[in-house]
Amino acid sequence: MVRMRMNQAVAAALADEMREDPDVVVFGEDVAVAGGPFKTSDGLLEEFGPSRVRDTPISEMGFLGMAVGAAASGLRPVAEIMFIEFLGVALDMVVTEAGKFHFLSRGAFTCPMTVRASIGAGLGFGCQHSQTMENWMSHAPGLKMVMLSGPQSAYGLLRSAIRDPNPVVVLEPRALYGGRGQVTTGADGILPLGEARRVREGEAVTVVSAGAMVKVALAAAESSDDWSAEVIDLQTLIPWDRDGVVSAVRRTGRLVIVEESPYTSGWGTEIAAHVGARLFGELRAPVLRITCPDVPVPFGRELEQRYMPNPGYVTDQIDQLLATGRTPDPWWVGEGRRA
Amino acid sequence: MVRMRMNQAVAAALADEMREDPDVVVFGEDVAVAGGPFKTSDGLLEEFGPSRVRDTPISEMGFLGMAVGAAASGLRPVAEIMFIEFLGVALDMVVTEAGKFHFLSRGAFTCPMTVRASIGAGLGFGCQHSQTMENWMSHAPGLKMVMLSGPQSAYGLLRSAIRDPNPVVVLEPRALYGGRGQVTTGADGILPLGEARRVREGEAVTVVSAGAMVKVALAAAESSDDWSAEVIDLQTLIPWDRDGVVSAVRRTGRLVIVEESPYTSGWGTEIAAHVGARLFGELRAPVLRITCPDVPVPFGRELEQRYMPNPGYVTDQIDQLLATGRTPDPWWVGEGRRA
Amino acid sequence: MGDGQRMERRRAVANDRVARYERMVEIRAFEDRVQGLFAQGLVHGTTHTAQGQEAVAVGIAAAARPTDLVTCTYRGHGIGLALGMTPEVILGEIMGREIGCVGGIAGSMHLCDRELGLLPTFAIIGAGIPVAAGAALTAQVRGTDDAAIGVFGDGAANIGAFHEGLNLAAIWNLPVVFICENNQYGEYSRIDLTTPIEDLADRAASYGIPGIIVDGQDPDQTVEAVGAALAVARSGGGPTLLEMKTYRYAGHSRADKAEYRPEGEFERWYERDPINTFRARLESEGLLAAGAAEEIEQKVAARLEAALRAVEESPPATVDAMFGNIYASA
Amino acid sequence: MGDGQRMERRRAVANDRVARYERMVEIRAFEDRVQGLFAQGLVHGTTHTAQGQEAVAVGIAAAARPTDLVTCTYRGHGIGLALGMTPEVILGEIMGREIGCVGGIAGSMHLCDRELGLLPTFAIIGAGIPVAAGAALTAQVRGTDDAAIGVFGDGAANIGAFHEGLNLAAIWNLPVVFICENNQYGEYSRIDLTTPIEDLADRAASYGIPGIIVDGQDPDQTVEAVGAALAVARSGGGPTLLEMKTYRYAGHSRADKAEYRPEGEFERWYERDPINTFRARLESEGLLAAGAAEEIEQKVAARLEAALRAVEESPPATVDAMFGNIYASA
Ligand SMILES: Cc1ncc(C[n+]2csc(CCOP(=O)(O)OP(=O)(O)O)c2C)c(N)n1
Ligand SMILES: Cc1ncc(C[n+]2csc(CCOP(=O)(O)OP(=O)(O)O)c2C)c(N)n1
Ligand SMILES: [Mg+2]
Ligand SMILES: [Mg+2]
Repeated sequence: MVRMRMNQAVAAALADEMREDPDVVVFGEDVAVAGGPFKTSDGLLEEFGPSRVRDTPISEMGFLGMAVGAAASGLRPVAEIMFIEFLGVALDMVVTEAGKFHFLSRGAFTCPMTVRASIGAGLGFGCQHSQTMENWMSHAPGLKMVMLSGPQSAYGLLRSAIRDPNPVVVLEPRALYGGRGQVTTGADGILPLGEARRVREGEAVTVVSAGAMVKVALAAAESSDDWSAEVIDLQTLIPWDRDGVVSAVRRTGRLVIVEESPYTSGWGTEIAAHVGARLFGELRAPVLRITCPDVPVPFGRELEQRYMPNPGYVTDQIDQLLATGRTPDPWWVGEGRRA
Repeated sequence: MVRMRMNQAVAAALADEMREDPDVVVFGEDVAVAGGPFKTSDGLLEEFGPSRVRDTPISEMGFLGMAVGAAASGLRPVAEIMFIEFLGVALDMVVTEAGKFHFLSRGAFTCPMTVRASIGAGLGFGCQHSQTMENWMSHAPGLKMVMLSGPQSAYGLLRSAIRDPNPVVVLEPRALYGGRGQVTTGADGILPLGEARRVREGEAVTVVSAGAMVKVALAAAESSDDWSAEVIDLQTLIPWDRDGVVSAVRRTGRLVIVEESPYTSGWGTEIAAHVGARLFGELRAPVLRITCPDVPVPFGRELEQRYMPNPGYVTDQIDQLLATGRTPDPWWVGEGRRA
Repeated sequence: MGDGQRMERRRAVANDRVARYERMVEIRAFEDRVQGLFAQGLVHGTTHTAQGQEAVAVGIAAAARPTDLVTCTYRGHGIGLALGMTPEVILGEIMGREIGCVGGIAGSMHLCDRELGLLPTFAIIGAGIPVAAGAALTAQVRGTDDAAIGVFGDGAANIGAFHEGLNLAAIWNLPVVFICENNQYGEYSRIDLTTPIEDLADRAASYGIPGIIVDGQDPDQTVEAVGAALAVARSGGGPTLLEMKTYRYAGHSRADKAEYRPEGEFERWYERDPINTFRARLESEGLLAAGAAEEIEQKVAARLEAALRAVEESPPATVDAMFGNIYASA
Repeated sequence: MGDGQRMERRRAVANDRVARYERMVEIRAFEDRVQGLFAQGLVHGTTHTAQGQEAVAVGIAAAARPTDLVTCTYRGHGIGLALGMTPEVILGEIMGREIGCVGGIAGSMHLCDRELGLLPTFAIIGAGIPVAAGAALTAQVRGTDDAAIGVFGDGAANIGAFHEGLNLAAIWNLPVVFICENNQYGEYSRIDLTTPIEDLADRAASYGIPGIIVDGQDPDQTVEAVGAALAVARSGGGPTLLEMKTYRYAGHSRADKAEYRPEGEFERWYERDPINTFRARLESEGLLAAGAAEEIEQKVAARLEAALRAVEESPPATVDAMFGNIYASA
């Protein structure tokens, strides 16, 4: 176990995969010489050299296209998208090309590429650099998608993503890069794709979260003496752990989702709809989605914090859910705005 | 009332808006001289001339960017994206630029652009030309999105979309372009955005559908003597008619969604999650989503038909829902595949 | 049809000019037949044929190795046949049958043959360009002397992926040859309506790489040009842009009768029909004897009819195929 | 601050070279101050300053009309000030206050001023390029003689939107001037690591439009070049690409100390510092008397401190602002 920041855990996972597999290459904007804008590839150029660690021009469509071609021909490219929004100029390569390459070759080609992208609010980057955008990739059979929630998760899931024979999008909450934690490296530290992880046991309610919200959900759960919450880190958003989540919710009878993204059509929507239908009649309360409001991410420290769910708010929402058996209004409705 | 095909209704709406407002301009690939690959702009070049009706090079990012700039500076551009998948090379302009322009100018600029895109399966175009991809745009505050379901809907919603001061994405099911219907043109034919439309009354269940599935839902509803279904054409997917749908479902106590897209994270997911929570305890059955399987759209007449919900399948699913009070498995689970 | 036959077909085109001629005749006949099948309503969906562009296809196939990966477009039947794919696997795909190269679940726009070096063909304009650069990256990182080839149309030279793909390949000095099949039209629009310059090869200057205009109607020249560019690529000289001037005889796709073409344009190009001129040259060089051309035509026609029968006997793609190959397993 | 003052500031730059000098001094001081505020931890988020590029900013502002719409990037403080925005509305935005030009909900990367012709600035590389072409389309369709200006960096010249935007503007002959601020770096990468050619102006040839290299350190030349290109655009002559060679004195953004720069590079550029050389010229022309430069500096400093106080007195952006202006109503 080594104590490290999440960005260091990302770099460690990249380095370990590169050591074990000479086909792993890393590229993106300023990932080589500068070690990455968020220092997630620090040291790689020095250790692995300029053939395997490359800075690209600003051309996301171009270098993700290269990742597709490189992956199909035998490499395991890991491409970095600095901010998830930049996928808006290159989404075709991920969803329409990489995600269908195996299908379109009747299985002859695979496309084992990894697309890492930083996501999320909290650092004051404004509305074009603070979103999560996971649903750009969530309706696209053939793709996998994971979201990191801390150093161990970063190390373990990223290694699995690189090893996976399919294209995997790795969403990395930017606000967590600087957070430290103990990390088991090596084979024991690898976390499988497709499995949710229970991070806290509890009876009254199952809280499913991902990314930066895992910490928030956990803090909320720990703050209440009135009820105990099981907290689950979903880890893999696509394909998500349906059976794991359903059986957890069946136990507690209540599902709360905590998401860092607008209410309408985030990743939690699918969990809510699926579990709601599958456990109809068994649920003791409606599924509660605790999300951000349907607005662009605001700039400014206070506003940005207000925008995102925080532990106090999550606790309060769960309190109300348990007390009334109904989904409480989100905070912004109290202020006269649309739910 | 005039009888016309849906593609003619699109062209009629464009022509009527262009007659009433000299700021409306139309551009896209082969929309001018050729009248559109699907003949949705036939006759416009002749009537309005080459300044207002233009063919573009193959450069979706470029011409959607031009639409943003033109809209912000006073025109009302209508840009055609031939197949929705092509937005994958230009999504930035819609979601990240147009959708936030008003917000980012503190209301000083508006961005009244319309993006028309053909969607959907049924014509044998294969897996990169047959999807619906509505969730690329469904998590993006500031955008509106509608889906056409026939000639009147095309005429009425498109006119509203062009008049709307916000960016509106209009999804046009390609398989419906050739279908005919009576159309009320002129002011009386305009349909408001944001309102769902009840296309059939019924008691046992509320079926919410959109686009090409409205016809399918209707045919299913009409085929059963055992139960009567209310059928709703959602029309506007973002922002959707929450109150209208919720009050309809409250009446029947059951909600079935019929969607032409993969199960995971389609537009209906949001309806299911939202209504499921809001009417918890009032619903008499779980919300049933009748969708396509989570696979790329297959080529080939039979496979492609199999892929999409059809009236017989919808009837059967509703039969089972009513008989058991539980969501039946989709057809592909019967064949040993993942739900 | 087994692998052996496909490789055999590839070798023939690589080694023998008469075989190239025969393949060009096959491509022409194949495309005509496909158009006929659509006209008869026997096929679902759409198709994009390449009559007139045969010399580009055989030029690529003759110069490249099977280990040189090729990306091409939805207008890919000709290149597929040239690379060695059999008429039945392509026709089978077009007609949605199990025998098709993708099992019939993908259709005319999506061909693929791993052994012959054909990546799944691209139905999104420009997408194949950076993907070809990516295949070249593999060769560069691994230190093999393979190269990659990215084929695209004149219309594609206006999309962002073209710009980004060529720039990346240039800055990394990748072993890739970009081939622009300038057939004068993007869908229904003549190139001069969408492109402000005359020669797309000139765009190479934006990336500091050679841009060469090639007579796309002459298979000797196309083989030569592709071969030379590949040699540069293999020896570390970096990418080249080849603009092959050619002409699309048919409309853009199934439904298009190409009525927008100016009068006489087709006729002018047909005077330099790649098959006719190559036949005359081979005859004058004594490589095709009197009557040999007719024999080739008959052989090709018979081969095609056999392929069509094989396809008709093949069952439609199955529901199982639709659920297969979504995710690869480790 | 009212509209009047902003227009007045714009007119000054348009008409008077000394006022241009003063504005350049203001931009430099403003950017230095902003960096200082960040260094003190008084501001949230990130920022991208433009010290060294002042001559480009005033060149644009002096040559353009307020009805000529301008698109520019996240590195926009200098252009905003040059166009006439006041220090307080920009600083207010940077610091998230109500007084900010977007009410403080957008931050440093997102400035906007409709009356002065500044569209919301773009934080996505390349996006502003086709958007500028779109603003030019409005002028063309309406038959006004307004033009549009699209400003972007050297790094942006490698992204698809550059290629598509210039091609579209060329084929439609739109009244737009594309200005590439070549400050030698995209983030931490020198241009030669990402761009295989020396002069980005050469890329204009791909679109058949003029590509002109301009000394971006000389405000007389930048005004002249932008003015000439705008005149061409207004009179139906179509788009021009101007490459302004300049240099970014600071790091890319808040956190960057620019340690990757080769030794002596900064010093070489600083010898031709746009403010110093312009001051010397104005002095030698007798337009700036002895001591005038110091007076200007003091005036600018006082103005800036007043702006900072106004910003500090302004409340933080409100929750209401976060919910306002999502959708426009008819
Ligand atoms: C991104 C994208 N935009 C538009 C299309 C629709 N489209 C298909 S083929 C075509 C014309 C392409 O012309 P060109 O590149 O010259 O190739 P050709 O068809 O002539 O071989 C267009 C516009 C597409 N497939 N992808
Ligand atoms: C599509 C996209 N990719 C990457 C970025 C991240 N990014 C922000 S600024 C920048 C460098 C831009 O360099 P240049 O165009 O030269 O402008 P400069 O910052 O020098 O003014 C990059 C890569 C972005 N904002 N958008
Ligand atoms: Mg063409
Ligand atoms: Mg720069």
